[in-house]
Amino acid sequence: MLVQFLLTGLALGSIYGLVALGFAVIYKAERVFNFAQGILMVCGAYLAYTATTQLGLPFPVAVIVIIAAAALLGIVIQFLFIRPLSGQPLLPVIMITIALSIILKALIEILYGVQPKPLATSLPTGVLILGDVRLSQLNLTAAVVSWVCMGVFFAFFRFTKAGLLMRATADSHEAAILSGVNVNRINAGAWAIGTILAVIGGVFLGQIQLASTELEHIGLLALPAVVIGGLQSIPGAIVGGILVGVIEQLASGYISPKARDVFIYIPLLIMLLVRPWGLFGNRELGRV
Amino acid sequence: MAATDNPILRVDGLQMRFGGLTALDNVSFTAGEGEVTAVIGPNGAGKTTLFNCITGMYRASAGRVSFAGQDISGFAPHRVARAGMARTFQNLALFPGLNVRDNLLVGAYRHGASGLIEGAVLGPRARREQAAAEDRAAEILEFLGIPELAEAMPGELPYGRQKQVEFGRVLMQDARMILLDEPMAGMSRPEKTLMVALIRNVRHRYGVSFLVVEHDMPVIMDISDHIVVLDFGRKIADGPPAKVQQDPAVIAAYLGSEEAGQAVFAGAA
Amino acid sequence: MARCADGTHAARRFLAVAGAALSLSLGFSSSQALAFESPQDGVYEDRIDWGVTGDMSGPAAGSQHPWVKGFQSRMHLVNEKGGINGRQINVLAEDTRYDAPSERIAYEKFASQTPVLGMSGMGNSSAQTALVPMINRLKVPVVGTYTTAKASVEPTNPLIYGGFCGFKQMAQVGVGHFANSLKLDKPKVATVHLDVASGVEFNGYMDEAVKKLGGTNVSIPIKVVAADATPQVLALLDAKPDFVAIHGVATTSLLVLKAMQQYGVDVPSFAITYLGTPSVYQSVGEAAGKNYHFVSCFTPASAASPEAAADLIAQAEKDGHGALQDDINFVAGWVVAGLVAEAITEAGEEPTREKLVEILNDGFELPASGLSSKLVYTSKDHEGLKVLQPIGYDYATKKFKSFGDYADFEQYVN
Amino acid sequence: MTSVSTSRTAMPIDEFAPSAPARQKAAARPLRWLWLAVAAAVLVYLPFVLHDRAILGYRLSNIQLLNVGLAQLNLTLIAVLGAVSLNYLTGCAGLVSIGHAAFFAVGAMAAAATGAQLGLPFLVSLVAALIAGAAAGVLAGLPSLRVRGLYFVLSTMALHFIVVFAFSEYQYAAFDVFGISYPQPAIGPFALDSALKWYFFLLPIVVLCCLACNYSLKHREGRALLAVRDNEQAASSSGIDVRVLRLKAFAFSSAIASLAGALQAYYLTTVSTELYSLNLAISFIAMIIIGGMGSIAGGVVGALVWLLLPSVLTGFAGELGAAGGGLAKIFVEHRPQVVNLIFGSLVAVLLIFAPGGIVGAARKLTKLVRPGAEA
Repeated sequence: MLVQFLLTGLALGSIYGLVALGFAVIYKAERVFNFAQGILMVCGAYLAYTATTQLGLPFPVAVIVIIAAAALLGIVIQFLFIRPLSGQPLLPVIMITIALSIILKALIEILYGVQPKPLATSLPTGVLILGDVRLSQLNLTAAVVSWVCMGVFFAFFRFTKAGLLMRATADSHEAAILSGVNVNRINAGAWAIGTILAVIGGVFLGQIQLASTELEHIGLLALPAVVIGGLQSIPGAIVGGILVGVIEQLASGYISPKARDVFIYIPLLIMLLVRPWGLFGNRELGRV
Repeated sequence: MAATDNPILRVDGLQMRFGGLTALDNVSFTAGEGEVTAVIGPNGAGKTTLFNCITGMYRASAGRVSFAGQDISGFAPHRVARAGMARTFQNLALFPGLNVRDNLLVGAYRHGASGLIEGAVLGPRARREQAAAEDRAAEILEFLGIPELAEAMPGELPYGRQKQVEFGRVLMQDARMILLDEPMAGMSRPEKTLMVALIRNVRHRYGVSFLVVEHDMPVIMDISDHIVVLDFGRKIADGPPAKVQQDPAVIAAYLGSEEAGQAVFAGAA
Repeated sequence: MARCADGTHAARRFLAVAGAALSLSLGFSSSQALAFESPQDGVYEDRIDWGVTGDMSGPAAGSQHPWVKGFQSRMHLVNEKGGINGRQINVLAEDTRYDAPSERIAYEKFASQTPVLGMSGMGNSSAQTALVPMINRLKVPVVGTYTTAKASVEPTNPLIYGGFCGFKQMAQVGVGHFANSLKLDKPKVATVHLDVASGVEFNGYMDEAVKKLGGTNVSIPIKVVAADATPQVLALLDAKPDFVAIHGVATTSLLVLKAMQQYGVDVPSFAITYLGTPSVYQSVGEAAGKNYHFVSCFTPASAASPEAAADLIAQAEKDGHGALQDDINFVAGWVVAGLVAEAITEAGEEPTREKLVEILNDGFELPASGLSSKLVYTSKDHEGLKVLQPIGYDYATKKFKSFGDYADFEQYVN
Repeated sequence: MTSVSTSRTAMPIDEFAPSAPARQKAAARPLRWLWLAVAAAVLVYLPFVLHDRAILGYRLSNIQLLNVGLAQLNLTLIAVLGAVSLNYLTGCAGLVSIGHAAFFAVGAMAAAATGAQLGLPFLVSLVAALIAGAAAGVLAGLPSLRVRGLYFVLSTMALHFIVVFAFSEYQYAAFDVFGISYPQPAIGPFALDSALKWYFFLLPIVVLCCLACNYSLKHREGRALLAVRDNEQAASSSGIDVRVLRLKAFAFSSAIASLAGALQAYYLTTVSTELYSLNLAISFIAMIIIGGMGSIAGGVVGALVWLLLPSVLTGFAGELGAAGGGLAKIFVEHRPQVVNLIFGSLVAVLLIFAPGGIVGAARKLTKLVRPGAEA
């Protein structure tokens, strides 16, 4: 049973990790703590619904459309909501992401109605049996895709010019501005990437369940994930996501589903008190 | 009169390290009661670090600070303030959300004892303290010559005026010693003259001691009784202005060569 | 003065502005104000106001929104046919976001602010429980609740009338039917339920119903925002039940069904009424969905006889709710609106809240319509729709199918 | 510099001539009393207007009364307590918290333990809520000793989930699954059994709490809070113990929030754990953003807008009915969603174009119109 919980937690945690990764990218670039990450994920599920069910696109084309739309969404959000507030203190920036999530949720409900929509993508639905352990192929695919995305993402950061620029900008805004980097463009790029990652997570969660605005709450589990891992740290986000997935499974399996929140948030609180920079973050931040 | 006769502040072997960098290296000096002691030195000499160590903003790696007979090493800033030491900041530290009068009233904090709830229910002690502080603030604004600015927000004032407001807040603390971190920086000549007069006035009237970091040599030579010179975190000279001015090590530290250094101090001679 | 401390000035200014706005709006329409009619019970010369509350934008919107739409559609039809005694029925729908304070505001609004003859809905059992004292005080009858809280019907309240299948009957019919059709003596049952008030309540009724047959029931809670049901299904494997009862929202029940399939837990399952929507069946797929049923006192349009469902289908299409016509919640709203229309009709030419209560409390019956089982209110029992039937889904025809007649399942209810 | 006093202590008041602004203030006093009288009269008459749906015998339509009812007004008064106390904490003390709903839950729990379980009188359980809230506030503030900024915000969020969990365990263990039911509140023989009575019970509490917050900010430690918010270093070098003061502010603010929670629980007669969602906490933040951070008035205005605007919008949407064209049709069809959309957009627009909220914008406007007026 333990192995089962661990593996399922790992698979599920990979999706959280993916969403958390998107979150961390945005945070790293602009110091924006994005409470709209959950609803961006929901957007993914509905984009998939539009692309596959409403437009009837073949799956590979649908994937491209979804990713392009997500990138566009991220850029538009950054331009309309985030850029005007750059340099503002913490609360306004947090609040505008909350406002953004209210707006997006209302728009989704106006466009699609409040009933959840079933997704019909051609993702695998079978079961993989490994001894006693059974993993849904969908969860497994989600995990694999998450890891591929993370890999692509690392390669992007490490080996492409745009990725290098992003890293440099995240390290020092002033230096980047001085050396003539178009910081706005970099930030828009970060939002595009962050949104794409959230949207991919959303496609999987939508497929596991339904496309519904209630998925937002699941997406918000990326927040504790990213903090436990370390706000500044890309690997931290992924590890944090996996941890949250595993904790969720173990708490629900051995204690009660209701206990999940305390088992995520009590460690979070302890982490904040003892090691606020997270498992993988840098020490300099956040201490009195 | 020599500083050591009647020291109010005694700094003993103060050391401050940031990682591998030594910002203060075994600095010792004393400041006399009722005197103006200046700390000078080229940029990066560790003057502001010294201030921060004395006032508890930084916790020194080693060394002791005693103030008015009390060992204040390791005190948190508010305890240092309560012991009777006040300071200004290099880059101005006002409360932008509070108007000038309220900025001054914050300075009176250490003289009161009423709490949040007493204020909330208009308790007699809170009202008494408030009235006393308001009177004192009016007096100080008058003293500074800016009574008409009481209602102004600091952000609306020119830089020199803001420095005066900060000085006013420090005066509200009725401290025995005031630390001024570059009080003249960014000021026009007439403003500087006014500030010098203010410092003199306060010192003579109230017997307050000063510890001043300042770059304007003529001013320093003019107002100080005693000068401490730092370079690369080490004390390189210590004495009355006339002596320090002639010290070759000081002159070299300032401009690398004795001639150029002499030119710097010439104005003050 | 400190920005932060200067509250009174701005507050004063705000009051001044508010006062000005108020007087402006008064002056603007003072001429109309004189002629304004003010009927106490929401009955006007040409219309009757009727209130509906439901969660239209909150966590339960997925099921309560269709219910409100169903209610409105039925009333459109009533109005198109000339209304009731020459009056149109004007439905005032309030979104209560699954939130107790909003429900309170809406109820008081219906009492005096925009007075209504009566109201329906109230789909949050906690909010409903909280409102019972207020209902007793303000006396606006609640006819056709979307969910019936225990406090609303025990003891029988002359002002509150159920309009949905009760959790108790859902448990009884589900357990009775499966125990019978699977020929089980002492059935072993597992109940997967949300860890919220209604889930705990449903599980209690399951305990009761199973115990009556000498069987055992295992409670397996799940969180509303779960992303995975592996722990639940592992608990199921452990319990080895003969059949499973599912309480939840669409997303959680889907998770449970899919996880059951993944683990090859091939036992029949039945869900509470609220889950009877085609989208649940479509997303779960045929393999897992063929053995999954829900119990309901309502019949989805596709499982009903063409005559019975004709009006509903036509009106749903007309109102642009074509996609909802097979949603059990839409049907429920439709049926309750029919109940309301019938009650108003019987309350006579000049209906009042009092008359309405009298009609309903003295023994009121609606025969099974083909879209629901028969509804009975007596002075001692206001639950209303007590007979349910299990319903399944035929993937080939994409239609719901019932397993007989409501009368066949009456035996399980008491 | 000629008028400097020679004494080191403050001069007695009579020796000191009032400065020009002080004199102006004295002259403005009668007008101020007039305003206060008008405000009081409006506040006293308002509930009767909403109750009778008429002004001086003139019957008003629902939309003329902006679709607002007395129940809503009472709940708004309770929300004002929440918003004002959060603004005290966040706007004035500079501690951003998204755990404010948790204090409502604490108040409801304290009231449940004392009022529902022990059967103590209503007022006693309100006092218990105040005390429990203050204690919980100190606990919630403890992380502020170690972390700040975003990390502190997250600690309040963690706290929210932990408190809500405790609430649900308590509710399920000691009460019904449907929630905790509270006894009929009464002050001595006087039962609070109608919306009007509740209004006149709540109004003085709310006014007193607002005044208390306001006064505290104008005296020693309250002003010190503002100083800490604006510049922590300068504040501590003025002798302010930042850490202790923050804890005090937290206790003060959460005591009020907890009182509001107890009042809300009694007002609703039954509350269950679902009421205390993160959305509730977020709505308080939205209120102070809309109203304006850092002023008591901002909290009041924000709560009014947040609770009353939706019903105003809904009311107008109802009036719009079938009359309008395409956009109006969307509005009518998706009324709740459009209300949410307008709200989200309002918050976003205010954040971008008027960071001071409605109160801040109003102040700027008055400054433009009457440059000589008070800041």
